[in-house]
Formats: sequence, structure tokens, C-alpha cells
Amino acid sequence: MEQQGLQLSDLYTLAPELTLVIAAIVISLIDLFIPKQVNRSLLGWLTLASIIVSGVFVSLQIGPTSLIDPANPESGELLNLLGGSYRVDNFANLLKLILLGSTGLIILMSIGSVKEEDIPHKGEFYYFFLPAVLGAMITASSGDLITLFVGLELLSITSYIMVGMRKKDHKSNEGAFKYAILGAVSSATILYGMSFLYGMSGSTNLMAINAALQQADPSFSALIYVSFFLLLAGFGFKIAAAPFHNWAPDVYQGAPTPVTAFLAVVSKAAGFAILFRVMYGVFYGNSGTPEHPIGEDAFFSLSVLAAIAMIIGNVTALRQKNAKRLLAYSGIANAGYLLVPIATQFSLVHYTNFSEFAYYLLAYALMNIGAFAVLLIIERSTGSSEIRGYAGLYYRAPWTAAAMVLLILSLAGIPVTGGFFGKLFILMGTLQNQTYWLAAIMLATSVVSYYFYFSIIRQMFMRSDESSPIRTTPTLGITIWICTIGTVAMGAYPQGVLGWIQDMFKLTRDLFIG
Amino acid sequence: MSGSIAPYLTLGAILFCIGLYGALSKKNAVIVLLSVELMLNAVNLNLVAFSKLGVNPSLTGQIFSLFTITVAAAEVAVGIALLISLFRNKGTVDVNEMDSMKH
Amino acid sequence: MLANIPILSMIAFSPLLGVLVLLFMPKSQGRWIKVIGIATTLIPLVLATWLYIDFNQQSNNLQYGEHYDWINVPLNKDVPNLEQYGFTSYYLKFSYSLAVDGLSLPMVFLTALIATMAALASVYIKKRWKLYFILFLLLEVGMFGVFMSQDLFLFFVFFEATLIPTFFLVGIWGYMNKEKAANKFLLYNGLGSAVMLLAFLILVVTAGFSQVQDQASSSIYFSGNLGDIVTNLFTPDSAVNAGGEGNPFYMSGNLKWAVFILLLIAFGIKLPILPFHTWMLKVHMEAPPSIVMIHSGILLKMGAYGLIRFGILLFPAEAKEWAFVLALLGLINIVYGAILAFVQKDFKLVLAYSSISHMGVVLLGIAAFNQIGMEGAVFQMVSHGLISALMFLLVGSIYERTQTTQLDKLGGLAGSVPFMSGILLVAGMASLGLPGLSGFVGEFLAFLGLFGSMKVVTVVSALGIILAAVYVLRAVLRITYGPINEAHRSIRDARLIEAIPMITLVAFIILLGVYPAIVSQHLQQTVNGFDQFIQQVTSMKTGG
Amino acid sequence: MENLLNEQLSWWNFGVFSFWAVVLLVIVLGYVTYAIYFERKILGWMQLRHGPTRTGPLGLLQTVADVAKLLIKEDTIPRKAEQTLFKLAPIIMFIPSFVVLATIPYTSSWFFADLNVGMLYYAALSGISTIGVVLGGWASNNKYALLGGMRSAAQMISYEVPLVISVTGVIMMSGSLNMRTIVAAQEGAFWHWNFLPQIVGFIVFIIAAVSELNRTPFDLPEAESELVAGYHVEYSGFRFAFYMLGEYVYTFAIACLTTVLFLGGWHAPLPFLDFIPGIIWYLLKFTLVVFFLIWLRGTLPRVRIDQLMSLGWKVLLPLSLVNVIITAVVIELTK
Amino acid sequence: MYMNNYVIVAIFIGLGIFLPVAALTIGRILRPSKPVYEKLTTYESGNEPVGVGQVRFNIRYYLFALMFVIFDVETVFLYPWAVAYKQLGLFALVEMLIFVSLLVVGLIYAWRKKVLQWTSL
Repeated sequence: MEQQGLQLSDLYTLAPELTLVIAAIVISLIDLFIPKQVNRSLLGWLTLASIIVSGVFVSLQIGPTSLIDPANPESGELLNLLGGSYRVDNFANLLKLILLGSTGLIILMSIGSVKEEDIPHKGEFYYFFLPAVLGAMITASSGDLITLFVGLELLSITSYIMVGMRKKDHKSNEGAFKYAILGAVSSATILYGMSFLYGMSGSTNLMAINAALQQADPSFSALIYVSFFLLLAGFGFKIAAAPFHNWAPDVYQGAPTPVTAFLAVVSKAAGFAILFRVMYGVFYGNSGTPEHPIGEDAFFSLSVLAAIAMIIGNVTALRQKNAKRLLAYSGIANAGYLLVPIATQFSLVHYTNFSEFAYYLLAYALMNIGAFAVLLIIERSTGSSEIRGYAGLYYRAPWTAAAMVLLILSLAGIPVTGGFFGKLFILMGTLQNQTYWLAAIMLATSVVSYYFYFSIIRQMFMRSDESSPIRTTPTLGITIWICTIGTVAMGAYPQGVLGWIQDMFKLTRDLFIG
Repeated sequence: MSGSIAPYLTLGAILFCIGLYGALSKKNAVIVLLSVELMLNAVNLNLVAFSKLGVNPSLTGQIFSLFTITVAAAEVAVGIALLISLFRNKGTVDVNEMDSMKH
Repeated sequence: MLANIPILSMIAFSPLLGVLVLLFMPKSQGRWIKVIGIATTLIPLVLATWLYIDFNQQSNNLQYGEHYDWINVPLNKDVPNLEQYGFTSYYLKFSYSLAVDGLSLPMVFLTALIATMAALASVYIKKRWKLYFILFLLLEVGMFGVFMSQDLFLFFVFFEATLIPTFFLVGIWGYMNKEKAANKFLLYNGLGSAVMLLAFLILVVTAGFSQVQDQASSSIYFSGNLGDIVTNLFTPDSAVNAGGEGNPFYMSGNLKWAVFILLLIAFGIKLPILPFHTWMLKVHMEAPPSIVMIHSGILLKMGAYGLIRFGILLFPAEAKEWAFVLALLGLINIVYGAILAFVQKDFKLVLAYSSISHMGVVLLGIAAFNQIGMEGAVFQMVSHGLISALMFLLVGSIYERTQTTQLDKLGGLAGSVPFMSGILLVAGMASLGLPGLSGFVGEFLAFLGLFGSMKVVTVVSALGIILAAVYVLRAVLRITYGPINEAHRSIRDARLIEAIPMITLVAFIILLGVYPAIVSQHLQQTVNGFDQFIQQVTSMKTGG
Repeated sequence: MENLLNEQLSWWNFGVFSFWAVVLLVIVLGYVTYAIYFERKILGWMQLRHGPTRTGPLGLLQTVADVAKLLIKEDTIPRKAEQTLFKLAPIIMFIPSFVVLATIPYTSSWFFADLNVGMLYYAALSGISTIGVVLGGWASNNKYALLGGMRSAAQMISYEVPLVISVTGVIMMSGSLNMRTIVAAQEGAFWHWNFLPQIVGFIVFIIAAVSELNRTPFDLPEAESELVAGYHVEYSGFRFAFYMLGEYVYTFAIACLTTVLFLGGWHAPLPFLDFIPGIIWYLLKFTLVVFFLIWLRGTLPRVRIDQLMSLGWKVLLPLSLVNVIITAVVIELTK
Repeated sequence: MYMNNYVIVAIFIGLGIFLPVAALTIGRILRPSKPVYEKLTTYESGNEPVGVGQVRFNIRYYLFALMFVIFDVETVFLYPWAVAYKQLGLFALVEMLIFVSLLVVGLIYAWRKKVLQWTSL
């Protein structure tokens, strides 16, 4: 096997990842050696700083020429990192920006907001985000099954621990254990599917697998299906799409709220990143030939998965009384929405599904983190995450309530917000590809979602018990307003973000490897 | 080496199914963890078999299985740690009793 | 005279001035908040009146058009070998595009008028005036936008923009079951807008494209511009109509039908057409009087307006084929509404069902597919807007004094509140279609238009209208005459702030009744244009 | 052996392999018998007493008599014990101790399986014994046994880590996991043997190995004064014998492994001594290691459990890692 | 032949199983069996056994088990690297330094968290 070592010149390309690795180590050592009396918020700020540095490195690399080998830019040759197993293309860079941005906001909202008695190891609470987001970034960048798997597991295993961070709380323990077990089962399922892909191609490189599958013996098509459905089940779990969603509500409820936000946004985004890569790196292009019908069927299965997720997520959310569980189900439904652009393939008039996907993902990240930040305020003041806790929020903290209204409008997909345009672009994509049934389900379930999203608004405005003001911490306030303003800005001027994504992302270069 | 790959794959499938069944249906959390381990080992068996007898035999499969082993170890380590913490708080390892968050 | 200033934007967004001021008012200044709220609604009223006078009645074109690009997203740059398909790039364009014609203009004026009346009627609001007026003014912006938009997307945005304030207004200031009513309102209308969005987006991605040729490149725009869509839909050799399954822009006959039916459902919910009417009863029951005035007076009209603007004018062939179905739906609305209004014990419900009945008339007018029918439909919209606003204003004022709207608890109010009873009688007369009042004109024109094509339907509906006389008189007489409830003997008559909107509305009702030309002369050319257009395109063979 | 290994497998080959395996088993059993005898004798001399003298000439049959006693002794299984696991545990302890021997070469031509992953094979299999210990302790359903078992497991796994890492240096020097190749790489006089260049690794290895064997000074699992007898407190008769057997077979294996990895295997210490057959050198080195183990038992006191753990994790593990790094750097510099 | 080596391993395993089975079977024939109640009681230095034998034991055993799992598995990566080290370049050294230093960080972490201290818990 031809294996290519890492060159020193590649270090710059890997700077975002390396920053995180070094930061994780340094901050953990600092945590170990500074005395107990020192406020651990310091570590939170350091973590945030390292996230920002990493983000700066990513944004320095992102650009229309990002994949060109920096060693000899004239040649125009594509950068081949680690034998093609690591791809720093704009697909990855865009997702990394979203991942890092989301993590940064989540850390920002946790600083000074997490209660000491709740989480005994505050230092770890902060810097554990680093390996987790690193795993997510590796997943987004991987061009190889092994890299992909390692990144995914780095993310998953760190998440298990973060969910169980409230050591004394048995809900947290329970959620973490469930997550760990089911996560491990799903990892095993993914691996099992990958093992067949490897067996049929003799390689773990996505591009090589794609090429091998196209020439594979027709008698293998059953195995291809098996591996596809195993992968689908595993990834379905990671993105919490119904019917593989059962873990999500319990885990979300058990986890500390910032971690819940992390799971809902970053973990999910990473799962989608892989799904996108694998679907278009491995299975796309295998359609057309009668011996290998998997392509069409694969995308159709995704559509069905999306439909089920939208329906179950939104319908089950109707019954929830706990805001975290509600947001969990909302996340399941959103997984459905995000699956739609992946399931909607390219066609002549529809070549933009990545930008639709990335746009909605960004909107989803902003509105969800904002919502969780508001929930954190509620939890701090009432001590529980029941929806009842929102009662009279408008009279107790009018500005927070106003922000929450905007976030909810976005979640529900009401104009003019980022969430609305995200759904709108996705819808247009499906309609351009004439998948009317999926569009109809998407719209109908969105309407169902109005009910439970607005139940929070009802609490905030129509049920008032008291009017004693609620205090928010500055970090929470900043987080909420960054998210809200971002959401609204994405609604008011959607072409800004979308156009930029379109500028950065080049289909042939960033998705079809090589 | 010549030889058929079918027996390996069959064994792998059987192991995987037993593991999956165990992971989803057993009451004792420790057994659940063991079942997960069984699933991962089924994968390793597959990978190693493919690396020797697959369509294009290559070493990659064995490397992959090394990673799988490592990750499985980490996963189970975390699983056990969480289980201990749960056991300290609830005093049980019965999966059926983990139902404090139902709606 | 007004052509050089963005008069439509000024009308539509002038309420935002009030919002801005109110945002910085302290909550404690209750009185000033009310004053500013009411005063703000006067600005669009004045501007709308000016616009109404300035409008060129001789033209059937859109007037006072304003057009700015809003959303302009490059959809793709790197499709491999894009050139071989004849274009180099494509864009998604939604524009901020406003204009009015003879159909929108009366609606705009009605909105301005009723908004002011409702703002005056907000005296019944007892708490949180600041939030109330902010939401109220936002709602007004949305309503203006709906009637002015010339872009599908913009229309949708404004349509949704009316949804959220109404939800809050009903949910916070309503009566006992306010939350239930707000929910029901939200879900039904949300469903309506979702269906509408689906239909619109199908239109955008098929009929909404246009090709722009530069020197070297040619690009495709998808846009929601109504004009573009109309052009594409009715050009026989455009990609929408020509070309087969392989053409992504092609609209098959089935697809056209599907979109038409989606639009019918979407606006039918708002109108409301019969099976979708339950939400509207709840809102009429629970919402505060000023909001019911807006709701019944204008929001319902948005359904009818949308149905005409998009359902009928974009799919005239399909609509004409379904003329009988539309008529039948109208008939059902009329008869069902009338019968149920007759048996109600609550005055609010009587009015709610009568609204259903009256909106049926609009459907009938549309189903006639001729100029007279259409004129009748629009006239009915305006007239019902005025009448129902007046009615609910009265309901509010009566409830304010008696704390009930149950018919069997009311009675003999003529003795204690003669002024209000008088107004109630006038409103009742208008509602049952007494000649000389505005209700008569709309119904008469609608029936007249329909009679030529569907005689049986017309006759049966006319019988339904007679029922209206029965239930209106029953309710109105029950309230004004008969034995008086002792508790109501000493209630006081209308205050000045209540009397102003009552008198204004009555004045308009009478004005329209005796001088209908004040509306119809604006309407005539436009409706005539519609009629010609429908004749022309249905005779032309388009689509599959 | 080499030729047979390269032939096509046949019943004849199989028979030959089996025969030699049985021979090795017999040798090992004989070794165990007399290792115990010599241990007692040597300890006796060190403590100025005689050791066994009565059974047979010079007490040579003492261990044989002990085995016979164990064989006919009643085998009690406590009522509360987990019957199946209780019976299985000693066997689980014994099997890997014998199976690891398959990969050990004795001279350049006397060896059994010539595995190219020999060292890994050894490390992997020897770990299984821990399970036997823990199971035995747990299945006894006795507090002493359980504690002994747990301690033993903790100790074994703690020292397994430095043990396997300390070998890494040797592997780097020879570039192979194959035991024969490792010995071949130590060709030449004794300063070519690994124990000098790999002195850190060697020390770590020896200490960890002693601990792995649960021998003094690391015999805490069996600490009579604290735990009665450790994990096998409930065992008697031949089941107990298999625990003992397993432990002594491990001393055999570790002695072999030390010889092979660090002491140059069958190579003569100085080139002119080559005329003496390799097996003699091998046996000498082997005996030296065994003697060293017995010697330790005679001289050192037992450590405390916290000292034991600290030593393993805080000293040996970092040392072994340092050894890996030093070896790597030196190899890189001298290349 | 490659396979022959494993045949030998199999033979060793067979013998390893055979010996205890045979010995225990012979023992069963030879030895007496006179179980009485006292003889089958759990041994607790002559006292009546109290409670169950399988008590909850200290958490530290688990911690050591976890540590073992982590470090032992890392050696899986060290061994192949060590075998191939001479053929690899300087970069292999650097990579291994990174790897080992990560391990050391893990060890320091455990150390500072007092996991390695037997009496800490």
C-alpha cells in the first residue's frame, strides 16, 4: 500500500486541528496544576480563545483555491494529505466554521452560567468541548473510512463523558449510559457496514470504494445494499433521525444544558457531514446501471428516513412538557429537514443542495443555541427545564423573551428568519427535482410544529404568575443576542450567506474526490 | 492463501446478531457492554477476513481493525465508568430500571 | 401626482413610525400610548384616501408600481458543462414589488379605514396597551402588504406577517378560551399558508423563470414576480407549456390542476370555505372586539383577494372548469351559515355564521366568471368588511356594559341605550341586504352575474339570503326589544370614542348603498380587464 | 523442526508435533516438580536450615509426594460457590501458562511454533491468566478470596503495562516480534545481548515480571498474614494444584522469555566459547534466572499494596516509556 | 508452511486442556468424597460467615482496570511501530514522540487526579 507520510508543509493545512489538540492538552495541564481557588472560568475563556484561533486558521484557508497544494501553487495540483485520507476542501472548511462557531457560542454561554454544585469538574467541562469538536472536524474532513471512524468516535466518546458530567445526578448518569450503549451499538453498526465496503473494494478510501463499487461484480449488489442500510442505520442514530431517535430525548434531558446544545448542534452536524460525504463519495454515481441500482434506492431511502423523522419528531413533540425533550424532538424533526437536501440529488436545475444544507445547518445552529441559552436562563431561575418555567417570561425579562420569540419564529419557519429561508431553499430544491410528496410532508409537519413551538410563546406571554425580574449573566445575554441577530440577519439578507457558500463551494472539487 | 471467505462472514454475522440482540434485550448493563464488544469483534473478524480473502486483499483491513480495537476499548472504558457512576447513584445495573425520564 | 413618490410603501410602512415611538415610551404612559396608537393609524388612512382619489380609473393596469430587488441568490456557478444547456448561471430573485390596481385599491382603503376604527375601538382593551398597539400596528403593516404585493414571495411574507400579531392579539387580550382560539387560528392559518407556499414555490420553480441574455452569457432567473409568472404561464411556447417531461420547467396539466387546488385550499381556509371554517368561529368568539373587527373586516378578505388574484387569474382555465364547484361551495357556505346562524344563542356566533354566509356570496360572484359577478364579489368584500366591523364594534360595546353576549340574557336595550340600538338596527338592515345600504349592492351584483350561467344555484342561494333576514332580525330585535334584563337598565349609552367609529362606519355603509359608483368606478376597468384576460386565455390552448 | 514446519501438513507432521509437545509438557512438569524442590532447598540454605530431606534421597521425592497427596485429597467446593466457574477457574489459569511456551525457541533449531508475532502472542495469552485468578476469587464467594482475586488482578494488569512496553525497546533493536529473530539479532559476545543496551528496559522487565508472577516481594495476592491465602483460599486438592502449577509454569515461561529477549538466548557469552552447544548456554541462563527468582524470595520483604501500585504506575511505566524514547533516539542517531 | 505454526499452537492448547481434565478425572476416581455441612461452609477464619461473599468492592479496582485498558491498547500501536521503526524515517520518531507524550499527558492526568494513589479513595 502506498502510504505517504506527513510533511512539515502540511502542518499549516492542519493548523486548525493542531490548535485544538495543543489547546486541549495545555488547558488540561493548566487545570491540573493551578490551585483549586482559581476560578475555572479562566479555562472557559482559554477554551473559547483556542476555538477562535482554530476558526481563524480555517477562515484563512477557506477560499476558492483552498485545495490547491500550497507547496507549489502554480501546478494547480490538488493537495493530497495523508494519502487522500484527509481532505481540507471547502466542504470541510465550511462545515468546520459552523462547527467551531457553534462550539464557541456554546462555550460562551456556559462561562459563568454553569452552577458549581451541578458540575463538580468545571475545568473539564470547558475543555472537553475541544476534543469533541476536533472529532467533529476530523469527520467533516475525512476522505477515508478509518479517519472518518476515528473522528466520529472521538466526538462520540467525548460526548458520552460530557453528558455524564453531572456526576451526582442520576438522570445525567442514566442519559450518559444510554447514550454510550446505543452510541456504541450504532458505531458497531456503522463499522459493520464499512467492513463490507472495504471487503468489496479492498480499500478504505472513499473515492477508491466508489470506483470499485462501480466495477464490482453484479453478484455483490446484495452486499452493497446490506452495507448501505447498516451505514444508514448507524448514521441515522448519530443524527438522531427517526426511527433511530429514541435515545435523544433522554440524553438531552439528562445532559447539562450547554452539552445538550452541543449534541443538538455539533454532534448532529458532524453526523450530517459524514452522511453527506459517504452518500456522495460512495453511493452517488452508482446509479444508472441495471446491475447497480443502489444509487437511486439509496437516495430514496434517505427521503423516506427524512419523512419519518419529520413526522415522528414533530408529532411526538406535541406531547412534551419538558423544554429539553421538546427541543430534542424538534432536533429530530430538524434532522429530517436537513436530510431532505441530501436525499435530493443533483439535477440540471438543482445543483445546490450543499448550500441549501449548509445554510439551514447554520440557521439551525444559531436558533438552537439561542433557544438553549434561553433555556439555561430559565433553568437557572426555576431550577427545572419544564415548559412551565417559561411562564410570564415576557414580564420578567422582556428582552430575553423578545429574542426567544424571534428564535421560535425561526425554528417554526416563519418569515423573515434564517430558519424560514433555510426551509424555503430546501423546499425549492425538492420542488425543482419534483419530489412533491417530500415537500408536502415537510410543509405539513412544519405546521404541526407551530403548535409546540408556540406553546413556549403562550407560556411567555399568556401565563403570568409573577413579575419579579430574572437576571441573566452577560455571557448568556451576549450568546442569545448573537444568535438572534444572526438568525434575523440570515432572514433579512439570505443571499449574503448563501452567496458566500456558493462562492466557496465547488461541486466537482469539493464533493467528488479528485 | 486460498479459501472461502463465506465461513468467516457467516461467523461474523452470527456474532454481530448475537451482540445486537444482547445489547438491545439484556437487562444487566454489564452484559449489554459485553454484547457491544461482541458486535465490534464481529466487525474485526470481517475486516481481517476481508484483508486476507477479500476482492482486493490489502493490509488496510488489519490496520482498520487495530483502530477498531482501540476505539472499542475506549468506548467500553467510558461505558464502565458511566455505569459505575450510575451504580453509585442508583444502586442498580438493571437496564430496565433506567426509566427516570419517561413522558 | 403621486406617481413620483413611493406612496404604497409609505402607506404600508407608516404604522412602523408608531411602533418606533411606542417602543421608547414608558409603559406607565397608558393614555399617551393610546393616543399615539390611534393617531398612527390616521397616517395611512389619510394617505390611502389621497391614493384613492388620485387613482387613474381609466386604466386597468397596475399603478404606483415600486420595484426593488430584495433577495438575489446565485443558485449555482459550477455545474459541469453548464454552457451546453444554453445558460451559464442562474439566480433566485425575489423582489420587493408593490403596485395596486382596481382590485387592491378598495381593499387598501378598507384596511386603512377599519384599522382606524378598530384602533378607536381599542378602548375595550384593559391592559398592556404598549404591546397591544405595537402588535396592532404590525398587523396593519402586514395587511397593507398583502393587498399591494406583486411578488409571490413578498405576498407570502406579508400574509405570514399578519399571522403572528393576530396570534398574540387573540391570545393575550381575548376572552376565556383565548389560548385555544389563538392556537386554532395559528394552526389553520399556518396550514393555509403552508399550502400556499407549496403552490407558490411550484410556480416559482416552473413558471417563475426567465432568461436574461448578456453579451456573452445567458442566465436564468427564478423569480416570484407575478408579471413574469403570468407571462410565462400564458405564452404558448414557453417552457412551462411547451416541452415534455424532460423539461424541468414544464407544468403538466395535472400539475396545474394540483397547484390550482392547493391555492383554492390555501385561500379557502382563510375565506373560510366550509369544511375549514371552525377556526374562524373560535376567533370570533374569543378575540377582543377590535381584533374581531380587523379579523372579520379584513383578514377574511385576504382569502378572497388571494383567491381572485392567484387562484383565478393564474389558472383561469382550471377555475372556469370548476366554476360550478366554486358556486356550489359558495352555496353551501350561504345556506349552512344562514341555518346555523339562525339557531345560535350567542350573538357573536350569529355574526360569525353570518360571516360565513356572506363570504359565500363572494364565492358565487367569482364563480360567475363575468364582469358583473366579479364586481359583485369585490363589492361584497368591501361591504361585508364595513358591516361586520360595525357589528363587532357593537358587540364589544354591549359586552363591555352587560358582560354577556347571550341572546337570552339580553333584551330591551333600546330603552337604556337608544343610540347603540339604533346603530345596531342599521347594521342589521345592512347585513340582511336592505336596498339602499351597502350589503344589497354586492349580493345583487353577484346573483345577477351568476344567474346567467347557473340559474338553480342562484335561486337556491337567494333563498339562503332570505334566511339572513330571519336570523338577523331575530337576533337584533331580541337585543333591542323585548323584556329587559333588570341589571342592564342603568347602562350608559355610547361614549364619544365609541360613537365616532360607529357613525363613520354607518356613513360608509349608507354611502356605498346609495352611491356604489364610489367603489365600482375604480373597480370597473380592472375587472373588465380581468374578464377580457380570462376570455382570452381560456380560448387559447395552453398546457397539456 | 524447521523442515517439518515448512512441509505440507500431514498426519505424520501432526504426530511429530504432538509428540514433541507432549515431551515438552513432561519436561515442564518435571521442571515444576524440581523447581519447587530446589526452591525449598535453596530457601532452606539461605535461612540456614535443611529444607526437605526425608522423602527419598536428599528429599528428592518430596514434591512428588506432595502431588500425590493433592491428587488423593478430598476436593471440597463451598456450598455458596458458583459451581461451574469455581471448577473452571484453575483451568483457565493453567492453560495459557502452558500455551505461551509454544512460541519460545530453545536453540536455533529447537523450537516449536515459529510465529512472526511471537512476542505479541506471548503478551496476549499471558493476560488471560488474570481472568482465571479473578474468576477463582469471585466464584469462591468468600471475602478473602474475592479481595485476593481483585488485588491479584489489579497487580497483574498494572505490571502488564510496563512489561509489554519495556519489551518495545528490544523489538526496535531487532525489528521483529519473532523470538528467533530477536535472538538472532543478539548474535555475538555478551555485550551484544540486549540486557546491556537495553538496561533500563531489562530492569523494568525483570521487576514487572516478578510482579506478574506474584512472587516475593510482590506476592500480595497470597499474603497469608492479610488474606489467609488469597484467591485460592477455598481451593483444595488438584484444583489448588493447578493454580500452583500455573504459577510455576509461568516462572518457566518468564525465565525462557528473559533468556530469549535479553540474555541472548543460545548464544555463547564470548565467541570462543561457541564449541559448547547452544542448549547448554540456554539452560545456564535459564537456570540463572530461575535462581534469581528464588534468591529474591529468600531476601526481600513484601511491599505494601500502595507501594506496589505506585511503583508500577509512577516509576516503571514512565521508565519504560522513557526507554522507548531513548532507544528510538539512539537508533535514529546511529543510523 | 505458515499454517503449521498454528497447528502447533492448537496442539498446545489441546494439551493444556487435556492435562487438567485428565488429572481432575483421575483425581475424582482416587480421592474420597465425604461432604459434611461444616466442610462446605465458606471459610472465614473459623467464624460463622456473615453476609454474602460477593461484596461491593472498592472503586479503585475499576480505575486500575480502566487505566490498564487504555495503556495496554496503546501498546498495540507501539509494537507495529517498533517493528518497522528502522525502516521509517525521522518522522516516525516525531510521530511516536507525539503519541507517547499524549500517553504521558494521560498518565499525568491520572496522577494529578489521584487515580494512581491506592489510598486516595
